[in-house]
Amino acid sequence: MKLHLTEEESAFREEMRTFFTTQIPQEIRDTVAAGRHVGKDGIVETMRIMNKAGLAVPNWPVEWGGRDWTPLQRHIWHEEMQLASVPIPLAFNASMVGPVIANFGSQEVKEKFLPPTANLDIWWCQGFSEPDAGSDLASLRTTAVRDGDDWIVNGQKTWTTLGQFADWIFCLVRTDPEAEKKQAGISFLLFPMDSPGVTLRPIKLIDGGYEVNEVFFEDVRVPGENLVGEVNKGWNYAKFLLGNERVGVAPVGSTKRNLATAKDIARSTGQLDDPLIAAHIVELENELLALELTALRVVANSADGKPHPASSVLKLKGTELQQAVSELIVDLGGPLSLASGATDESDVPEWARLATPTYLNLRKASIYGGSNEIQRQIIAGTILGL
Amino acid sequence: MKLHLTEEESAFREEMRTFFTTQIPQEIRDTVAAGRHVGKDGIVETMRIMNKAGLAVPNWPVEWGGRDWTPLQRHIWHEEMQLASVPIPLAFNASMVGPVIANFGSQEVKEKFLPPTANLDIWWCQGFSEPDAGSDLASLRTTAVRDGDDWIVNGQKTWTTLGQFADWIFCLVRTDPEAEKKQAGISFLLFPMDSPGVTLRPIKLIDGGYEVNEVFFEDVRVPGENLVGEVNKGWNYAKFLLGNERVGVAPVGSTKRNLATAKDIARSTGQLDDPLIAAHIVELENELLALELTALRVVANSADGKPHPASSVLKLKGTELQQAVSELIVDLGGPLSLASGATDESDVPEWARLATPTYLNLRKASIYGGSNEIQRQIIAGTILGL
Amino acid sequence: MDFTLDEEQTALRGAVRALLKGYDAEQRRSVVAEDPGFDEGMWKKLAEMGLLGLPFSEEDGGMGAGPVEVSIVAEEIGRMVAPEPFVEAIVLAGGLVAACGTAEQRAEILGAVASGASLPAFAYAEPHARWNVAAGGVTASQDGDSWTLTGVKEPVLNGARADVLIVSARTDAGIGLFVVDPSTVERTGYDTIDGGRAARIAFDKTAAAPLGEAGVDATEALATVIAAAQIAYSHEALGAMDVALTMTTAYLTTRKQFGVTLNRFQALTFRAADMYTSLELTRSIVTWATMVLQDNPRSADAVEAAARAKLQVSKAGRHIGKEAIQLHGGIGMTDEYAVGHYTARLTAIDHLLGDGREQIAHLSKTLGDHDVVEPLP
Amino acid sequence: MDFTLDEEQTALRGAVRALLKGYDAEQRRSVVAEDPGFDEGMWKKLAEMGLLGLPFSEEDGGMGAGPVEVSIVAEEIGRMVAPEPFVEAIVLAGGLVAACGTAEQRAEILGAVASGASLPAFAYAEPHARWNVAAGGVTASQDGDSWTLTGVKEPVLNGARADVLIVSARTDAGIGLFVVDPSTVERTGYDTIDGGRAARIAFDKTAAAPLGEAGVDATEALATVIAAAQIAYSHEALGAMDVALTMTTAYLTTRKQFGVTLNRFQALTFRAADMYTSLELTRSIVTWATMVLQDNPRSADAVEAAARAKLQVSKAGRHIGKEAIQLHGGIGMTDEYAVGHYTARLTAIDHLLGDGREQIAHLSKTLGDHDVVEPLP
Repeated sequence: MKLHLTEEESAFREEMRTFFTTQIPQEIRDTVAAGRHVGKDGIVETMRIMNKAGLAVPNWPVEWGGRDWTPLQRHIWHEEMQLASVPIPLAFNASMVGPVIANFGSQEVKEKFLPPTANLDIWWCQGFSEPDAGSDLASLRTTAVRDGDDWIVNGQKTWTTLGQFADWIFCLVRTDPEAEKKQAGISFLLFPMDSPGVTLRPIKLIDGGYEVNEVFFEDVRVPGENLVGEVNKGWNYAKFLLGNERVGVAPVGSTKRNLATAKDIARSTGQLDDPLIAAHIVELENELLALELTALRVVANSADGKPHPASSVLKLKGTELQQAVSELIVDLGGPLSLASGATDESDVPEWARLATPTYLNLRKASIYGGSNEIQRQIIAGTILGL
Repeated sequence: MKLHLTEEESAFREEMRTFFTTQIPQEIRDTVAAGRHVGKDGIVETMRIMNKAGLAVPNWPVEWGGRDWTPLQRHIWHEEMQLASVPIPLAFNASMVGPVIANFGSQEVKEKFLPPTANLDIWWCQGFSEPDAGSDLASLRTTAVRDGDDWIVNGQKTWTTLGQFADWIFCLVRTDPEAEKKQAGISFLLFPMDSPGVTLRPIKLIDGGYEVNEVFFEDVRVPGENLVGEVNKGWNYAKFLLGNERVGVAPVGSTKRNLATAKDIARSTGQLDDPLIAAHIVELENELLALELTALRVVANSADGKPHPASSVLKLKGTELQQAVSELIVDLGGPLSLASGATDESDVPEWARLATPTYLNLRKASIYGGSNEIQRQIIAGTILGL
Repeated sequence: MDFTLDEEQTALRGAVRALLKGYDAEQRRSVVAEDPGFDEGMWKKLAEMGLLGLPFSEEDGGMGAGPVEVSIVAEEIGRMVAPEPFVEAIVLAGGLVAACGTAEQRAEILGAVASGASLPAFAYAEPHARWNVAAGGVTASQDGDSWTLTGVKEPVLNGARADVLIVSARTDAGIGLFVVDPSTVERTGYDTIDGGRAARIAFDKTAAAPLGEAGVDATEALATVIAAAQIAYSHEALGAMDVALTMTTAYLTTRKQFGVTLNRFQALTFRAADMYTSLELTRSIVTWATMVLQDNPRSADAVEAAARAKLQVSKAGRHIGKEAIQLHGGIGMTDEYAVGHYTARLTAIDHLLGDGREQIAHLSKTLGDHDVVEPLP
Repeated sequence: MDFTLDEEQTALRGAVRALLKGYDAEQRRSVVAEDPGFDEGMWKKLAEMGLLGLPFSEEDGGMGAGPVEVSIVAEEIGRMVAPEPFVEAIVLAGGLVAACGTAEQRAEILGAVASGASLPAFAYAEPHARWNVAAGGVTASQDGDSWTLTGVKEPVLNGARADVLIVSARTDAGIGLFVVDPSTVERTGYDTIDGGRAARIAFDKTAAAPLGEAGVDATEALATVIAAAQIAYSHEALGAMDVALTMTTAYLTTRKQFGVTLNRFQALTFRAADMYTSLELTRSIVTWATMVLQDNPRSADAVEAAARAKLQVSKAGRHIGKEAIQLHGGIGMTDEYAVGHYTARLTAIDHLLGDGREQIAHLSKTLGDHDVVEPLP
């Protein structure tokens, strides 16, 4: 056992910290730190700066821009990014479709898509969930039918996050409706969002913002070359994609930053002297420490490249703490936290105006990306053998 | 809506309060108040005093000693008894076998058993649970086979509370093993614990005490006249018995008393000035108030004599609060709460010595008598239609 | 002791429920999208039913009804998350006028309020004061018989729409309450998270008339009116929780995943059972608080009962509000589906007039004064 | 950063586990039924393996091992709820002698402790002091070079069996530590709830030798030794939680109700998943605290890390201890079945050297001093 980082690891952390705090525009970082939406341009600008420095897609194969880092290095990179309030590389590109293409795509597909994906020249969105296939993803109904070399896609996707910004979509479609198991007969298709027959309808969320969408497909023609890997093997790629990312499953760094912000607020409003508030912050800090250490343990034990089953613990507890910190900030705001629509003319500070929308928005954290019920099922089944 | 008791109800409450605080020996009430075991003699003495005054079995038919009270009167009787630290009438007699005999027994059985049952001349125990039939009571295996007019009983019961004091047992036995549904083919038998072939083995619990037992039956001969009601209808009587008692499902009065004791302890040890302790007590007091008011609502709505489905809420929350108060007292004891075996020579006060055994013993509250999982199932199924 | 409504009260409930029936999620969405954030037509209808004058005495132009009747209206509004500001305008702002105003003020203001002609708002919150209703952010100055106010109140619920403002301010005597003509102040309105409206209101030597006798400390009167409003909010929250649970159980019995409806998943149904438990405990304590208030509206008992109700509402509202969304899954996150509106409103109510932690702090002060909490007087 | 054991440490774990293997529920029951509440033969075996001298320097007759090795032994003891007082006697009482004793005292006392010949006990608790280790219940008086103690310590773990007592007492300098010959005091022994033993010990002008230099305030040295004991207790608790969960999942997969094994009930399996989450979070923070202690055993960092570990252990121990019994149902309530022993021991550990609430109060004092909690130095 050893508490310290090695000299190399410390140097690496310093390098990351310096990069993120000096190379990413202050304005973008201030926006993230304040809890405002950074917008498409800020995300694109950040990812391009990182890509130029070789820091956008370290998890990819080296030939496509990856860095062959240790899991701990990847963890440090991810944490320092969050602690510096840097928007993380777009997950749809960096963690989802990129690794799938790099692992399963043809050489042609790789060459065509990987460089623009790493540089966010293509903004991808994910076409997985459907209205009747939420947690039960494999029961999806969107079909793709052969027409010569092409595929004709019909159906509907939903919960397509940031689809309104997307250039392309990666999509699970049913290509063999006769397959015996619902997991078989699914394929993984890529196509532009401006293909004829694609319609997007933004869904307003309970915080008043727009980040998910419904996407409708009506006879969308997709060239055969846009199929990733083999036909009817899409479920394997989806499973790879969903299990791929064990670094950053739990938003530790950003929650730490938010909790520090909450403590600052409590201090500046005199509430840190309230023993109940102080006790609550102590408890949250401790649970967050336990979570971060668990993430470090998982990272240390994932050298074989397979997702550690305890990733589910990270997702479960990580989202709970993320939500709890946002709730604390609403409480610190008290009656001010109602004033979500106030502008800078208001005497209500920005943090209080954003508090309740953020709290409500984060209810999604325990639903999307494998709900916490699914995580409990994985723990009970895979780890505990129940 | 009306907050106040009627004049009659107030007078009734006063009458009960006076009776319990003047007619039950102080020593017995002190023992209960201190959280010590009152023992068989104290329970018998108390119940006989109450029976003499017509207060032992108010829920029975009037001709057998019942009082035809309103549900609110029964509630007041029950609460005042607990607040005065009076041991409640033995449940096996007063709430379980008594009402079953009174409702389903023959005139002969009634005459033979009801008077000594009300006076605790017979101490009853319950033979329901079996090693492989816990929450799933109906899968019981103890058999009774006809032999002339008699029944021959073989099998095993467990969790037989206070069986070590019992004179008689009321027992569910399988009389028709061929019945299609497991609930059919069960009968309700009565027999003395000193019948040849009955063996009792006390089970030590985790608090070090003895209150439950295993009871073994080997060719126990039971006269046919000791069968209650009809043969093979025992499950109906058991359901009646289990659903019979809606007053006192939640131990509100005793938990209130214990919480007041905890507050006294906190005050006298200086811990009431600790804001975290004070906050915790405030929360417990509030939840207990909500529980008591819910009990009053249930009482008010149960005029038709059927168990109110919200009884499950009372059991669920009532046992949770009972456990929470016992946990608080352990915390107030701090390191003293380890000293469970100390005697009066010790400087550790009695409440601290009893704290952890009581806490551990009360883990049973959410298991016995229909576990809290069963209560949630009832709420989800019966009330919410899920 | 009796927890049930009498016939008239039951009829009132039925009438309010029928009136609000049209308030489905879509209707609500279109109403809250436009200023003033509620339906002026509906407000008129509430006035026509006599609901806007419900708690005021008949001589003040009201119906002379009690806390139980008020609670019925609040609960029905909560059931529909109707955006009409019944508690804010009638129970709180109107309640203050009724409690503290001179006969003249009562007649002038409350008559117009009851008829729906005038919407009152109580300006009490200050940006740095949390739930302190007169922390010093607005001060009152006296010059002979004239008073002026200076400072900022924010957020003032319905402050931009209000026709008359009741304002709390520091005076030499303690807390003073004043009546201010909204046309004489600077008002900046905006949306609140629950679909309502609030405003920043700046007073700059603004002329103000003392509510009631001048120079009197209103601390005690405020406490009892706030208690009445806390209890009414608690009923509004109770109605919202009830429907949020109903929506959730309905969803669980219809939505399919993995080939079966969700109510086949025991872990989910047990959580619904826990929501029901929270709801029933809340119903008990909130109803009780109403009876305590009815018994003696101007008592310390009522203030304590209100704190107890609000504490339980804070806990249960969070529990039920969160679980209702979680058990719905993704659909619960959308503005199109109503369940999120309930959660948003529950969150707002929690943070009005003191959240759970604030009630704990309040109740901690008197914790040592009693042996047990006795619900029956 | 590295959370794994090296080869030697893994071998140590294997050896301790093998030694304790025979400690099933029945063996434990018969051992704790008789004084001294642990197995003297097993204690000898632990000594023979060198475990009783593990943390002491080689010149003091020990093995010179660090906190990681200590944690391994504590965790294995926790896994078996073995009643041998390793943390109490070796880490706490022995640790104080190692930290504060003169070279002579260390050689004399620790050699005998390491060989199993002498069982030390630390008498610190006082009936009215909660976790204050020298609240004034025992005071020390000096007369020339001679010291005497007067007052009562209780409960003193293993106080009746102990061969040498280390006693904390108020002195003019602050807290003093003293060595007392048990044969000179009045000891009243009894059972504790976790199967162990404790005693009331009365001092009446009892001769006592200062541990280390006389008249020095031991507050700081005590804090760091207590931190080491808190961390060792945390490992003991961790081992107990781990096995309690394993027993529970094993029961769920074998026990049938309603015709199927209990693991078919989703509500139960989800609760087991939550137990696992508690366990893993605890494992992380407790292991980290050990590394902090190893890094600098005499630091404020170690004291804070110990408080953090103990806070998490308090919460997780309650959670897992309660759920383990509940998910077992009736059988979990019985003394014959081991799971209740785990819950009892977890409850005891929680209330030794400060429960969760006490750690929160401690950590609240320095809450404002840092921006975020950084696990890496």
